[in-house]
Amino acid sequence: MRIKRGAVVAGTVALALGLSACGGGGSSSDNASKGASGYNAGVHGIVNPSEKKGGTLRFGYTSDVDSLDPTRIYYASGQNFMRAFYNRTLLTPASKPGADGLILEPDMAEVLPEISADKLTYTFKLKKGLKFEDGTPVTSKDVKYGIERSFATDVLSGGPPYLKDMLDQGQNYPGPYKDTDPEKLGLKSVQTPDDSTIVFKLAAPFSDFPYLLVMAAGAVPKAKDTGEKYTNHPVSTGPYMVEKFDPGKKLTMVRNPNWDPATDKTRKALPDRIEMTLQMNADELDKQLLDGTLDLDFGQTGVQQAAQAKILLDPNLKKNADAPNNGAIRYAALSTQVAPFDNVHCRKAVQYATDKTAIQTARGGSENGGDIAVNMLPPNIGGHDPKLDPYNTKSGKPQVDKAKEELKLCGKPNGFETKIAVRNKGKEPKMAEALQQSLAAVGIKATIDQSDASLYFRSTIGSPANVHSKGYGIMVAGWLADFPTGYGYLDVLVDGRLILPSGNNNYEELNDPEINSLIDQAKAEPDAKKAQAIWSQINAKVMDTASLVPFVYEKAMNYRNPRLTNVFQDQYWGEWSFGQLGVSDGK
Amino acid sequence: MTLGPVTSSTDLTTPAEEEASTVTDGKKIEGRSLGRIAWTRLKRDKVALTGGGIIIFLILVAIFAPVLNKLFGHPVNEFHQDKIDPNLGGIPPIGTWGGISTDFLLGVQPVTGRDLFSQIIYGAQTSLLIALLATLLAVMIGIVVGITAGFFGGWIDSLFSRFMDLILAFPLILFAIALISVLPPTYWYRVTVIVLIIGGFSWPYIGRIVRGQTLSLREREFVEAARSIGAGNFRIIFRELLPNLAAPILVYSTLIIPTNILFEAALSFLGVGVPSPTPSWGRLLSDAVNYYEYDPMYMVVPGTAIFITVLAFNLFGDGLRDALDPKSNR
Amino acid sequence: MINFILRRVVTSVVLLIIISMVTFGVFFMVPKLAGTNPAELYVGKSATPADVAATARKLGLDKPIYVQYGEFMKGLVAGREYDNGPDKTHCAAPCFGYSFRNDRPVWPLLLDRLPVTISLTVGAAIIWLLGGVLAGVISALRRGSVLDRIVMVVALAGVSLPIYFTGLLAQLFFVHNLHWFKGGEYVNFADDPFGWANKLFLGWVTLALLYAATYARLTRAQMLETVSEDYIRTARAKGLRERVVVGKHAMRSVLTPIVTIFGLDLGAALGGAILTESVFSLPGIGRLSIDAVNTKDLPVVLGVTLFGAMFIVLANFLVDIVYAVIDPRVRLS
Amino acid sequence: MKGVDMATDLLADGQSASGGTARSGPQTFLDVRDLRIHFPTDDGLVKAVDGLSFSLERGRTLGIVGESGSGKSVTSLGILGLHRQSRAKVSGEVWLDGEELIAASAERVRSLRGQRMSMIFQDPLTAMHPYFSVGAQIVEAYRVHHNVSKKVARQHAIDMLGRVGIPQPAKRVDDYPHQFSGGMRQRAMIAMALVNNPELLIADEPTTALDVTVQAQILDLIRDLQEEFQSAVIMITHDLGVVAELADDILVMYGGKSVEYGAAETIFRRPEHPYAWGLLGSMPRVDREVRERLIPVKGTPPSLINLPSGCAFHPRCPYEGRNGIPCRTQVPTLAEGSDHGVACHIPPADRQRIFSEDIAPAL
Amino acid sequence: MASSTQTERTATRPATDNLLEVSGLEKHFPITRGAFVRRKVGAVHAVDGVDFSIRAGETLGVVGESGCGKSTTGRLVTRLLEPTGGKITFEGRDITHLSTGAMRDLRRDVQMIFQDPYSSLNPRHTVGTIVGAPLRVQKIPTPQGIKRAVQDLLELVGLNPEHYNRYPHEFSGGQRQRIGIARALALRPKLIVCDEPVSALDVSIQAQVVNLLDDLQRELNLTYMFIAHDLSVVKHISDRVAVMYLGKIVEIADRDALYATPFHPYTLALLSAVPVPDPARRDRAQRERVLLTGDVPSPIDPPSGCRFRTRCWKAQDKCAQEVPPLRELASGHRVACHFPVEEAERTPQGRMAAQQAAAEIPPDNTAEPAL
Repeated sequence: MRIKRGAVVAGTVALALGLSACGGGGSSSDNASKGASGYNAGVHGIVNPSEKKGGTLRFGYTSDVDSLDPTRIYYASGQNFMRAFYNRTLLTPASKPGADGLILEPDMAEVLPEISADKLTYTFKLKKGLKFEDGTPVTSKDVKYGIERSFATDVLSGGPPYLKDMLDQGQNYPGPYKDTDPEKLGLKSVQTPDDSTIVFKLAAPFSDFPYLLVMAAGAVPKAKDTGEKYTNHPVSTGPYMVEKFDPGKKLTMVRNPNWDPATDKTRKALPDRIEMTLQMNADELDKQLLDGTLDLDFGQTGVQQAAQAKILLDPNLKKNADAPNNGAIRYAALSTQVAPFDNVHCRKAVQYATDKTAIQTARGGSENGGDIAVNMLPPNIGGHDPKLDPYNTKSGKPQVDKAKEELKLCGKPNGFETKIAVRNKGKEPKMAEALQQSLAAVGIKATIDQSDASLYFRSTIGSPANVHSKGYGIMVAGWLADFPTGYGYLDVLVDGRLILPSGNNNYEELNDPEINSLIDQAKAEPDAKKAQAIWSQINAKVMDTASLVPFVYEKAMNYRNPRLTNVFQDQYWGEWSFGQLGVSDGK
Repeated sequence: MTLGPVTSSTDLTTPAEEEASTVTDGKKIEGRSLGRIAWTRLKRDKVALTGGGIIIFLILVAIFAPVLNKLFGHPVNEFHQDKIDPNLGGIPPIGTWGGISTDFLLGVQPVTGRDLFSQIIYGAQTSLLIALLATLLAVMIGIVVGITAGFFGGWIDSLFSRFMDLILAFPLILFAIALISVLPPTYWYRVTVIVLIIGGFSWPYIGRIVRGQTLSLREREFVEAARSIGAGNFRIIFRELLPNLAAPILVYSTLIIPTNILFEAALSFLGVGVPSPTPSWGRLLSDAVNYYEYDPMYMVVPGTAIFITVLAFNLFGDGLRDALDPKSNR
Repeated sequence: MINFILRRVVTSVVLLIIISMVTFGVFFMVPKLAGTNPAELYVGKSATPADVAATARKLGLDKPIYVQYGEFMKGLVAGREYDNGPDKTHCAAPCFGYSFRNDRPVWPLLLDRLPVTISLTVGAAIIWLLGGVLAGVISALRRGSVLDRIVMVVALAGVSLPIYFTGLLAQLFFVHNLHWFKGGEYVNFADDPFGWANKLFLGWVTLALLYAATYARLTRAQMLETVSEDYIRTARAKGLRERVVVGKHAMRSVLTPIVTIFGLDLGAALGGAILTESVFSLPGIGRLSIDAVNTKDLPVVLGVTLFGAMFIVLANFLVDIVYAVIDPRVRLS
Repeated sequence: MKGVDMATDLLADGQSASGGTARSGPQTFLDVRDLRIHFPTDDGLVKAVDGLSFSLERGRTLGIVGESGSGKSVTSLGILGLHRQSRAKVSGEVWLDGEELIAASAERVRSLRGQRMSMIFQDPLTAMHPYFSVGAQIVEAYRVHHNVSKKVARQHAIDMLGRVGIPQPAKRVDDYPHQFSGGMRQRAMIAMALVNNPELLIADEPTTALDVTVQAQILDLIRDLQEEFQSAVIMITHDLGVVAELADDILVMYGGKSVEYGAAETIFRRPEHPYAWGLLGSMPRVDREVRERLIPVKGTPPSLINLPSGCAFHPRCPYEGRNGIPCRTQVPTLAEGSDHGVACHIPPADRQRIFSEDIAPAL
Repeated sequence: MASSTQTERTATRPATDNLLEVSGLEKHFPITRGAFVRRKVGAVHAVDGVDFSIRAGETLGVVGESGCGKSTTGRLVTRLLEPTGGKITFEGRDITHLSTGAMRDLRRDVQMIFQDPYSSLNPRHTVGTIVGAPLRVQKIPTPQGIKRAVQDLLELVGLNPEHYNRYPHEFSGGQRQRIGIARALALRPKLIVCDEPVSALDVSIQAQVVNLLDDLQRELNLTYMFIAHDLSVVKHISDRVAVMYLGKIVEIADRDALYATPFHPYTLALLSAVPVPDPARRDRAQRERVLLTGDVPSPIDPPSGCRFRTRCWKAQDKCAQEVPPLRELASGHRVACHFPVEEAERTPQGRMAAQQAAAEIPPDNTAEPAL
């Protein structure tokens, strides 16, 4: 189960364009040019570096793609995919191994934007020679139109909401389809003084703004916009274009003759064709990966447990697998508003009692499941501190005695009853069962309340009123940053001012003035390093409240076909960088 | 005794003599009810008795699951990390045959290391509970609708018969998974909904049989006889018809139980059964799909449990039918 | 005859309308009763209540249920338009609804999957009909023999074996251990007949095993009942050979109910052999429905359910007609 | 008559191909000797027919009378070899025109069935296949013994239907049995039985299911056809009136055995078995003055599994044990060879006296 | 045995001669069609205007071929069926459309014996339950307990009272019919409708039951309506006999008169068809037989005028146009025929003559020419 990248509500503090190294992820690899091999080689370096062109890159996927419409794509692998092959944006991550991959570089933009002194105006100049797949030139109006489409949530649902939140600025812009402007370019906060210039006007400074542009659609030609059906054939600006999209079955892409490599320094565009088989049975997909029929899993969520065992037991297979941290964390939120978790000691009892190893196993073990998490900032986010372990859970073993002590302090020496909310999908129920078992050992009787996955985050635990009425003390959740900054990651989870009636992310309803003010400081801090330090501090404070129980920093073990070239983990997405891949045998 | 057959009113005054030949010994004259005859017949049917024995055994297992589990198992849902290799994600469990040992009689579940024995015996609880409740519901609706349709006939019969057609025309599994999946997956919600759905869709099988039987019974003269002595509909239905319907109802109830067990297991298999951690055979099986290549025992154990249970009910039901209705040649 | 058919057509249509009402009602009422808004299923997690309302409006979910139903039925008969933003999608009749998850009308989705389901069920049906009837006849004619007992034990075991267990066992042995079959993705008959058969074979056999068991028991019972009929005695009294007595006179009577049940079973199976398709990962109607259920794609769920019901009702209809044709006692007037 | 000639030809063929034992003794057309038909059941051995002997000449009609369970229908099926080997144990001898049938191969008996001997059943609705047209069933009966085309057989069937009195036979030949009325069905059944000009026709309760007016028609028909075809007819019935209408000889069965046998005239005028007296006494008669009381046989017919010892009739017999006769211990035998056989321990003289003095006046 | 209450109740009987009077009785069973909306497309005219009366203490025999409506008439009289038209008077009281509650009392006086001794007894009840049911349902006081009362009844019909706890399947057909009789007697009824009570029994048993009915009538002062298709049994037991054809009574008379001098051609045909159990007389009987042609027409669409005309050798135009009324031709001998059988016609020669006479004016023969 892939979690969507979290929502960020418009911030008010401008951050400097910290586009240099963000730290935390280690330095850029030296062995990139030499190439690496073996298990996890793709995590640490580039596997099979090559510039060989030709052949067909074959993806497989267990469900249908969410959409091919760039306005609607939200899943990480979808973002990774569209950016790699057909949707260019103003800025893009550098697609390099290691921390270098976190750096944003100009893509359709000529250079990095010009930012006004008040940090409210971002001006981009487009490169020359950008063309759509039909040969028509890409103009700044197409870029604006693409952004405007994300306002039409009644037609194009599901995409990232950031730009809409940030750029509407009280206009209540309904999206281009209901736009009264004859050119359908009625959004006031974005201006296109000429065909190669686009100007964004913010209401308040926000230094992470460039990241938002990375997530958005690039350019959409109004003439070719078919609304909801645009997914069937998104007009490409990248090296490939859709040849045939048969929803639920197959997607094939071929080279886009109107893509000019000269305008693009990010993408390698090695294969001649890209194919993706959709709606595959998960085990079948693994089987085809292992026998070389497929090259890689589009979902990048890791192989199934059966295949995992097979891979780990066979060194020949194991050397072709990578199990990187993909930037997600699995954790539980303890509601500070539901008794007895309104008492910090009761929360701490859970921190101590949790058997993180069992949960880790339920997620697939140390390789495919993840590393035991000791605090809430995962390794790929700046500010991560592996030594921050206030409850001494590095070993993953429960500490029954300590938990019982906390229970006494909480006034519940014999434990208490509570409810665990969990989605009824995938590995989630087993995690909850593991948690339930370890809590039972200290006398906490937890009943598991499974609920429908599709509404879980939105209405079940995403609605504090529902949490209170159902009495959910413990809520099993997962989180993956939309963009790799402390703000992009932690803010919505702990900012007490962002508790929403529905679609809430601060499930534990933590509203600590101290933490809130630290967040304000971090947002106001233009220096990235300093900001990271503050996020570190916030993280520690959050852990002290014991309202969030980190389980694992997720790892997903993916199998790469040995014929794949240029395989490496792109830290920005937590996945292999799709745009760099090639096939060695030219088939 | 007079010589000639011209005995004045022998027929009227003395009991018919033929009894002398049939009741020779001094045994107390006591009627052998059809039920007892059926029981005698059933006692001879070793296969059916075996089925019945297994059913009783299973029901006892389900009832005494906590006791049995104390004796031979481990707390249900207790994790045994030492029985699996967490580095491999717990597949397959440590040891041969899915980790079967004297300590873990049926092996352990991969990933969690839970005791499969306790999962199976508690799963029996779930399976039997749902199947029996659903059957009970189906039988009750079936009897009411079947008797009403068959007894009153006319437009009521048309209406109810069409209604039964209607229900039988529903693509049941599809409808069930779709319906269950939109409802909240909490334990009681699910159990209730599953029972309602299985019962609510399987009653027409009973209903049709009861209707058919009622239709034919209604034409039997003893119903008219009852009416002719002044019995009302109520008495006719309850005193005259129901005792005669008991046998087919019993037989077909026994025979829809296995269907319902399979159906419950199928729903669990498709992920819309009772929610975890409540043990359920179907869910164990659907879980086992992920590992069967590496841990086939995990699939074989719950699969066999379902198979044996269903087979036992089928054997018993078949035998019961033969015993209660010797004319049926099955 | 015409009159009879017309009347059955009317009955079937009425039946379908009622089924559609019930199904429609259930799928659009139950979420409401359960306190969830179906529109929420179509919007992202971060959508605002206004977005939800807008989506509900667009999907027509804000209208009273009877209006929604009316629109649905109109679409079924005459087709309807769906708002795709700047464009409209015309969903031609029979419009079973529009899948917003797939951005396609439901009907072509169904048609896409239908060949798989037909391949699976028709193949299996041939096996189960031939196998089941043959086994039942042999068993009845050798009543009480060892052969009879074996057949009946196997049949009873067959009906007691869940398909999701036999299917998995079959795959374990024949695909993973013995490598007799490839597994792999479904291929069209036209593309690769051998691959097609290879992929379907285990599905055919497991599905057929279940039904064949039922048919064997049914055939045996029917046969035993029939051979004790007076007209069979008459046939013998005419001096007919036993082969003719059984093969012609008895079989004619035995097959009549079998044909009826076969029609209904086939109809039900065509409506979605969900378990088999799910076990053997065949992308048929059944899989479509499971996927739709998992993604909460209610229009598809509704469409598949109605489609399945349509098959059953159609089968009922055809069976009635066939029955009237093969049983001269049924009056057609 | 063409049909008869054809049948005779085939008959000669059949005999030459026959594997049957050569016949010894007097050349009666049908000779049944010590026929025993027993059915093993869970509850015990059912001795449905137990040592039955009789003979019948061509052109004669034998009436077999008895109450339900007396074994009369079982006898008829036994003669035709219609009992399943696995179910029934059949022993004794059945000689049909010099050929023994019980020991003959099943295939041989089959080839005779429907051709030289055929049968009319009680309920024509259940005895005809509901899914085949009447014509098809007759055609089939003809073609199984005659190698002719369907067209010829069909014409023959139409002729046959016409001969049994079905109006517009060419039209009705394609009707299904359910489209016929009860009487017509029985006529069709008779047409089917007679289509091969059989020499032995067994009519098993042919009129029981019919109304009295139709019964009269059918009885007439059987009689006319017998005269035409000169077949031997066995008429099985429980209705003394029906036998009296047709039979030349009468066999009274009780408990699987023959208790009295003789010419019809004899059985009705001078019956000697107490059971026959009982039957006559039980019968209300439309042709006589009304009696004050009927004179029934007391008790009920015996169970065929547990036949009373000695004379099976003794528990119901008012004369049982009279003058020390061993009714309870010894099985009375039917005098063989005589024209009038009575299986009773009462000395013949006593029997005749009791009948003429006590019984006859009350009838 | 007959208790004193019986005599008392007999004494209170109103002073009318006829226990039961039936006039213009009709029963039409509608034929409906349609799966959802049922519409009537016709009706089976099972009983179509029947008049007769039964005097207290007598036995009225009702004969006719299957489907002539005799059983339906019996069920109408016992009010197991609701009449479509006409009037039934029992002891001077109109019971045609009695309500369910009022019917309960009627049940005590009018009882029924059924044809099939197998289907008329509930196989799941013991004899005690079956015979005791009327007492329980009608809440008849039984001073010595129901069991004793039932055992008395069993003894009355010649069954072993100790078989109280046995089930019907343990009895033979004749014994079962006795159980049925005991049940009918339990309420000490005045009128018993016997619907083919002996036709399912073997000859020897049939006689036992007929005798039993005879004895009971004498002893308990019962009135019978005896329905049967067997003319011999009816002749034996009845005081008067009614002959039915296609839902109508065609002839009704004292037993001896009817059997000796039938006036209706149908009665004549019926009587002549009865096989005579006397081989000596068979040739003559066969010669004298009146063979009917054709089948009984469908009661859904009965012939116009006289219903028998389609099979009658005497039928003329008038028969198709006018329904013959049931008129009295001799004392107590009523016949529904335009051209009653004359003395000469009782011989075949005479019939030939009549037939030829009728042939000159051919009747409107609408019936299917069959047989």
